[in-house]
Amino acid sequence: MGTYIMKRLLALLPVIVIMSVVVFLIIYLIPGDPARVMLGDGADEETIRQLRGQMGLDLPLVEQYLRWVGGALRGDLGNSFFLKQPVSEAIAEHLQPTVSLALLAELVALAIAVPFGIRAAVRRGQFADKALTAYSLLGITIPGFLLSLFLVLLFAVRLRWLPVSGYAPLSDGLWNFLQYLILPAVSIGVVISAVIARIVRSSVLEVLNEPYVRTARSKGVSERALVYKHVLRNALIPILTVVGGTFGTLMAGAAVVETIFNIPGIGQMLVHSVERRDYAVIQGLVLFIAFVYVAVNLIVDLLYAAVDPRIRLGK
Amino acid sequence: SDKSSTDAGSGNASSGTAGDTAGQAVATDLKYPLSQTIPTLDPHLSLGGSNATVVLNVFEGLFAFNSKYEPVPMLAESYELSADGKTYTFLLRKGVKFHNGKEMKAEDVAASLNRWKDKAARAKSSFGDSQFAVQDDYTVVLNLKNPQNDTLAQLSHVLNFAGIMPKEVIDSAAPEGVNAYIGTGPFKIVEWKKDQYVHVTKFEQYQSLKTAADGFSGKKEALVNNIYFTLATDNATRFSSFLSKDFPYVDVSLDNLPKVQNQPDVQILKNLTTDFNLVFNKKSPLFSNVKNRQAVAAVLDADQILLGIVSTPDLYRLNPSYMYKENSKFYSEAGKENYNQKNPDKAKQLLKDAGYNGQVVTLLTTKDTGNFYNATLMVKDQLEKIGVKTKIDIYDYATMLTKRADPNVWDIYVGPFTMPSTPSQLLYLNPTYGFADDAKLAELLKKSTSAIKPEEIKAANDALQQYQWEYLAAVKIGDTYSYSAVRKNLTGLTLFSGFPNLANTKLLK
Amino acid sequence: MTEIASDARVAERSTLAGSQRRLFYRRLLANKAAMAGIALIVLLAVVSLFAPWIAARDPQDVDIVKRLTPPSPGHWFGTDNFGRDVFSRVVYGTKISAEVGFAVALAVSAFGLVIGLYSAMYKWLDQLLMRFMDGLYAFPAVLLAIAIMAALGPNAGNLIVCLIVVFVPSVARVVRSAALVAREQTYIEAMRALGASHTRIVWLHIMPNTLSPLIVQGSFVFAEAIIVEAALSFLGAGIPAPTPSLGNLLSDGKMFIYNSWWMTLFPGLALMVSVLAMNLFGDGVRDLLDPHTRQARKGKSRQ
Amino acid sequence: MTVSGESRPVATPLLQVNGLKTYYTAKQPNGFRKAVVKAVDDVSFRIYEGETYGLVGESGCGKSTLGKTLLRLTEPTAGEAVYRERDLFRLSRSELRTLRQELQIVFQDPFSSLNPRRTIGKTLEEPLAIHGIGTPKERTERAFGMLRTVGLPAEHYYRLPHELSGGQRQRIGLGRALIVNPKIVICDEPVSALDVIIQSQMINLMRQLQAELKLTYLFIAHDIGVVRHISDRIGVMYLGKIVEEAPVDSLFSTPLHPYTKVLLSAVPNPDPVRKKERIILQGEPPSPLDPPAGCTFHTRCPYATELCRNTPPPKREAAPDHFVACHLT
Amino acid sequence: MPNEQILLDIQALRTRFYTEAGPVAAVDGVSFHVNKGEILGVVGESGCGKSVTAQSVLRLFDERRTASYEGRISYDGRDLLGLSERQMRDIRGNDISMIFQDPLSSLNPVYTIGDQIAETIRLHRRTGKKEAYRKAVDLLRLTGIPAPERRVGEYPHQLSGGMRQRVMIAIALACEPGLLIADEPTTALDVTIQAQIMELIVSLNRKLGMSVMLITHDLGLVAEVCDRVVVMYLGQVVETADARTLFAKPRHPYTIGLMQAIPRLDGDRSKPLKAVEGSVPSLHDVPGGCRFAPRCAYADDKCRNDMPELTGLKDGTAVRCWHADHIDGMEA
Ligand SMILES: Nc1ncnc2c1ncn2[C@@H]1O[C@H](COP(=O)(O)OP(=O)(O)OP(=O)(O)O)[C@@H](O)[C@H]1O
Ligand SMILES: Nc1ncnc2c1ncn2[C@@H]1O[C@H](COP(=O)(O)OP(=O)(O)OP(=O)(O)O)[C@@H](O)[C@H]1O
Ligand SMILES: [Mg+2]
Ligand SMILES: [Mg+2]
Repeated sequence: MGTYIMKRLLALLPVIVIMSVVVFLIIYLIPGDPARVMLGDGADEETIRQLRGQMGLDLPLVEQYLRWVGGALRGDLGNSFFLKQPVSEAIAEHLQPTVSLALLAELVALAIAVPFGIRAAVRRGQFADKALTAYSLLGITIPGFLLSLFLVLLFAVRLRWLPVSGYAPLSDGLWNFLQYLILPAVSIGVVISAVIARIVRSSVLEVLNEPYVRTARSKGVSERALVYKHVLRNALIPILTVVGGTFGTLMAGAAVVETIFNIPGIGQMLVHSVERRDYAVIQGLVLFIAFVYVAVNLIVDLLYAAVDPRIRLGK
Repeated sequence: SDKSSTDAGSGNASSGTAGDTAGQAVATDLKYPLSQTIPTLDPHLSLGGSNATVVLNVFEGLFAFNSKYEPVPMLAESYELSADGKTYTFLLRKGVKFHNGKEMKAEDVAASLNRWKDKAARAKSSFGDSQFAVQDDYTVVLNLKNPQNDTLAQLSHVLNFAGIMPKEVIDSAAPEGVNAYIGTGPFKIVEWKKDQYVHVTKFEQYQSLKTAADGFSGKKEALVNNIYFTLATDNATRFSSFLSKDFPYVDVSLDNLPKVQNQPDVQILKNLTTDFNLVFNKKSPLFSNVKNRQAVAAVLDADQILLGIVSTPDLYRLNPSYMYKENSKFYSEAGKENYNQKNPDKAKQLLKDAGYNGQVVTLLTTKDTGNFYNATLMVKDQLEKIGVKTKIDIYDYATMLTKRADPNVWDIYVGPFTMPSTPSQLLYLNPTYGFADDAKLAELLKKSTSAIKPEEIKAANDALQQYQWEYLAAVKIGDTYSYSAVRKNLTGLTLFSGFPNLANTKLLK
Repeated sequence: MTEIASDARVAERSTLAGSQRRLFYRRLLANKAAMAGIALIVLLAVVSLFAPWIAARDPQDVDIVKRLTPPSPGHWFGTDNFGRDVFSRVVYGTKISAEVGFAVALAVSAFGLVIGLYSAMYKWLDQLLMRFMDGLYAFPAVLLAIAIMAALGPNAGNLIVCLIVVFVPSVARVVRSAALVAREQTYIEAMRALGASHTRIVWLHIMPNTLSPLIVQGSFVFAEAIIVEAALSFLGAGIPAPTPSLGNLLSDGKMFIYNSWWMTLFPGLALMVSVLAMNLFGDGVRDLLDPHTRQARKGKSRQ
Repeated sequence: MTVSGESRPVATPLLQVNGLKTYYTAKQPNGFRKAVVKAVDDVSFRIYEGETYGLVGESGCGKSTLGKTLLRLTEPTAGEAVYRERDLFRLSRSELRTLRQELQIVFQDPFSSLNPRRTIGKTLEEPLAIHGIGTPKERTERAFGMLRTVGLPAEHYYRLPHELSGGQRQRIGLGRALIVNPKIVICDEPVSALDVIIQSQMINLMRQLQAELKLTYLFIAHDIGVVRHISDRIGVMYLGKIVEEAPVDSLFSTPLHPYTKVLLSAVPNPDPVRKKERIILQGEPPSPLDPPAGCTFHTRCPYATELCRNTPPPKREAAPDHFVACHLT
Repeated sequence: MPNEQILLDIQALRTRFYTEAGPVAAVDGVSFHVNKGEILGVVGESGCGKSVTAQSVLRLFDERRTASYEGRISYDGRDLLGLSERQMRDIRGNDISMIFQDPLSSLNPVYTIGDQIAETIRLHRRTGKKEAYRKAVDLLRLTGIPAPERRVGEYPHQLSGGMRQRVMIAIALACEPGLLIADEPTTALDVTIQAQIMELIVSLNRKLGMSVMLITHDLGLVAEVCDRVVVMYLGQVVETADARTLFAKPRHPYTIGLMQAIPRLDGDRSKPLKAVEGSVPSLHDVPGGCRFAPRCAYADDKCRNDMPELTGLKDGTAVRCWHADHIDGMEA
């Protein structure tokens, strides 16, 4: 197991090398200059030049890259001029909100998608199934901002149940922490649930046709136990895959919702950093996201093995 | 138009007064929205927007604008100007403390202002190599090569703000900014959580002036203990937070206005925020030819463009001058016959004369902030009506900045400009911004700043503006306002070009 | 046992093929979702092809005096903050978004197909390509979009390039996994036993098996490309304004959502219809292809 | 039966396999060490022109691997297979391609061995197209001809595989192999998936075609009744090795290897009156990942001795043409 | 006529499936019975409706969407088709249990075999978890799995095919059912293993007195283990008889064809096998008259037009054939 995980993490190396080169090239290609952003419209050209020198932007690209790689190998992702802190520290700070949000959103999504998807599969062609189709189409097409806006107006402005926006770390108390995350988690969760519910439906349908379901039925298992015990666990693998995929995407992909709800997460950090060309942070984040992506895949694979005893890792 | 809004033509808007609420319970904490991220809190590098919102409450300069854009002494006790107009002697107030407890002395002021002068392009172009020198502990002297009538205005201006910081801070500053934010203002910085909030707290040792508060000048008394300048980049979020009473103040878009307009506990403020100008790239093949620039000026219909920017006649005014009307020193109507001409025929003729034959005009803009895009779209529409081929290049703000510094990739740029108070602050008269390259313009600009007597200033300024309307480094389009809403329990808030003076502001429970 | 192929029997060919086709049509007609999808796609196609005739006005025509007027006989969907006709903008927006979606779906399918097929065939290539795809997949789309638009210039073509890069990994994976399954089929082994070349095996025998997941995934990419374009428009990295893509219309509409709801509602509906069309179509295709595979499976369990 | 076992001329064999080994490397379930599956382990046999060589053995003993290796669908680890004086395992790609026409295969699974998306006609024409035989029109004619040969109506030309029954599909599988006029056809359990009636039709057809087209079969199956019916000589495989090889009659009258005896006794006899004595084997077949030392059958052999447990038995000729690898005979 | 001996009685069972091309009766008027303690063989070509009949007995097809049943199935005097779903659940696995052809896919891959055996016990008996597990181990031992204490915690994929089928049998035996339906229990297994499993089923039948309905198309198997035999063709029963009688004197031409198709170990190798020509027609296209007529060597016009009934003969045999009297099965 340990060796397996090590091996998987080693497989990450080529991805990281590719990503780091690509991100460097992209940064080289994108016009825009962090010095100019920092100093603004009325900045003096001389000052801009100085600042660029300070930031190391006047070095040849290859040298910049090698310097950065040198640092990265020693675990140093560089410093952000804008955040005035080491990139790794900045990422660590923004991690909790994003991970919390992503977890909660997945939870919301699963809470909706699993019962709904199962019902639709069992009642194929009937009302629940059609409702699921409608729901998932709506969920996929509804623009995220509209849903968020609506939730905020209803639950925060009108009913005053929850705050409009903001974030409190878990150390501020559970309710404090949750109250800020509920609305954004629902906004994201609904959209994801639309995707997951469809997968639940189709993979449950697939499993329903398996001979061992017939065996269970022939043993006298009730419909409910049949679906929740025998079918669901076998249908879990495609569901896990999608959940893992969406979770990975949420790392950087929740930027819009994070912005709307003012959650200081990775997505917002990435958007801000791109906006102001905070190269060190962009590079660090891209690497980090790639890492998370691989880590999530790895966790999903470990879960596969937990769910399905046939899957043996290392094969 | 609507009674609930306070029209603050002066560029200032105030909510209520601090006096009439004595006896009510007051809140000690205040949350104030920031709409953009803050790259730095170094006052000398600050570019307006969210930076200024914070910086102006933390730092102070020798002078500060009052509501009429007049520089009034702030950290300076007084100043003397030599007869030739070249030597300023600033006497400093005594007993002014920095947030670190150290008293402000001349060495701090000189160090701060010499650094500021190098960092702020507008100051550099005004003061060149002149240095602020320490005369004694409370006296700083500035020797200029030529008279500069904008000296005090430059020292007061809110962008690249000439804030005074301790000498040690200046000495240890890196190119990307100072390492500690220590000023003399009524609030001191406690924590800056990047991209989230800036927490400032009442500075107990603040030495207030006794003169009446006016703009950013005069008396300042911190009436709340803590202010959290909170970043909320999304319009709708800021507004919802206002509705849920999280923020007592918010900027209000036209669309949101009806929701707060007739609320009894909300006061609507109308602030003069920006003026819009169309800037030509004077190095571009097309607009290096003044005839083409004139053609553009001839066709523009300012009313329509402004309407396109703000969507309502309530939020703009026509103004042929590069200065606000309120700026009595530099306001001028010279050359106004070239403003808002709406004359397509003339434009077509001019184009013909200039030999225009269908080259594509590139309009550079961004959708990231402000109303750049709206204005650009309206200009494009009007240009197309006289047969000019156009293309809009939209980039994110950072890219746009870089592209704009490149003379080869754009022709026209339309954008908002924050509160010019002297001609020397007009970026587009600067060779780096739109690449103006005209000896006469430079000459006239110099004259207008070096004049000393009010009549001379007026004459020089009229001549400058007259010439600008012919040379057309840029075309003035008009001034725009914006609404903001204040809960009535927030009293004493002063807004100056949209930037709040949070001293004297009280939040009732 | 040795019957002779009489002409009469051969003549059955047409009736046989005919009844096959009829059965297919019957199934297609019975599949309401697919039919609705096809109807909507036809609608989209008509709108796209005849946009200049359907939209009475130039979608970019500014008439500032008439700004923000609600729907009326003159402007069915009202006007926006520049007085532009929202109906014309929605028509053109749909056209452009559909074009982007289509171009992206097509290109992504082509690239995804080649990459997926060949990585399923060759192990070393698989390692190389799939690692690269992993990298692309994890790469933040926003960064990519801003980078490509800023570096290559803001236009629809470059946006399409960006979306292609974003979507290729997922399609390549789907194709690859379908191809991996097909590759293990005995008839592929039979082809090798017959001495068929790799090219023949890949394109004639494996590729058709990847088509149905590819079509489903392609229709998904079409829909998703439209949605992602809309999301990028919010960040200013979509199809550059003033070109009326649905994303641009929505992001314009957001500024006036309370009082000028028509600026959001109609583009929103158009977006939903476009996405719906392709989703229904994709689902329909899958369902249509399903009975066939199920039949085959049932047969197998009989042995 | 074209050539009976006894009247076989002393001619050179058509295909002579010597010391064939095919090993797979598989990852071990728990770790990262590679394990070797000796799927075919030192197998030698010969096939003479016109005969049918039957190969029986239980699942996983390496029958298919053997067949596929001969066609180089799986690469051999060692050994040679001499076909018309050329070692199949030393042919270059292009030589192999041309020789493939002469060596063909029919697979067990009639459902996955035909491309579900190609019509029967196209499937039959494909081998001709691959080898560039004839014009498209001629190919079509040959395809119709082949349909007739395998006893299917011409209309099937336009059908898709899923529209045919298993037996009909298997006929197509045979037709596809025969259309290039092969010399040897390797039949990898071609009737195992079919039910008895279809199976009997198919066996009859194969025998008939063998006679008509002068074919040589390597016939793999696990049903010893079927193999007996079609073969001239039979090889019995156990765990990668041929443990007994003999002409049919000799094998059935005097089975020598204990495993062969078990196989023969396990076949149910459709005669309720004559119930016979069954040898019921205990235990499961050992894993080819970890074959037993000595005689691979000793773990299940009722007569196993110490010798069997330690020393692999050599192959020897117990009677004319009757070979066996067992210490006890 | 109520008969003490009869355990399961199927009368005119008709199971229809709703397919895209309209409803089809996969089982069309099937009647037969299973006596207490006997092994009944059900044989017939692939697709003739053996499995559907078996699954209809337990009503495993979804009556809401997939299938409908007509006729009468009574078990121990109870009419199964009239029971509610809940009552039916009590029958399944308890009174009647079933084992399927493919032991790999018929066991749930994600639960241990112990779980799966214990589940059945706990569904029908009030036992604790521990108790159920102990019982599971006993059952595994009964089916001859070595080291059952260890195996009980393993997953299906860790077992060989033969062992999996034993587990299926253990599940089926868990509640000591009166009737075991074995649907082609050995088709997927090797001959040597197949013999082991059949041996086991027969010994259980002997030991426990449990009736067995053995579905297969292997006539050899039937000859060895069955007491009586039902022969099915295209959804109908064409012949039922005592096993000895059937093999000695098959009456229906289809039964005869079936027997001749098997390559016998003692048969003449030089002659081709006798094979029934043609293949089974589609259920959508059932011939009028006798269903076997298109493939039958004896068919005449009467056969092609009129459907014969299943008629009982003197020796207890019943045949669905117009020519039953003058066909001598072994003549060929
Ligand atoms: N590609 C492969 N990689 C690793 N092991 C393999 C591979 N193919 C087959 N084997 C193993 O080789 C052994 C022989 O397999 P083979 O398919 O030749 O058996 P078989 O006798 O044809 O069995 P069956 O009757 O089930 O078809 C088995 O243990 C099998 O698991
Ligand atoms: N769920 C279903 N829907 C429609 N038709 C079905 C269904 N299940 C079975 N059939 C059809 O009913 C007929 C009888 O099938 P059944 O499975 O009973 O055959 P069988 O005698 O068990 O054959 P085998 O020996 O292959 O198992 C077949 O033609 C089959 O296609
Ligand atoms: Mg095999
Ligand atoms: Mg069956």
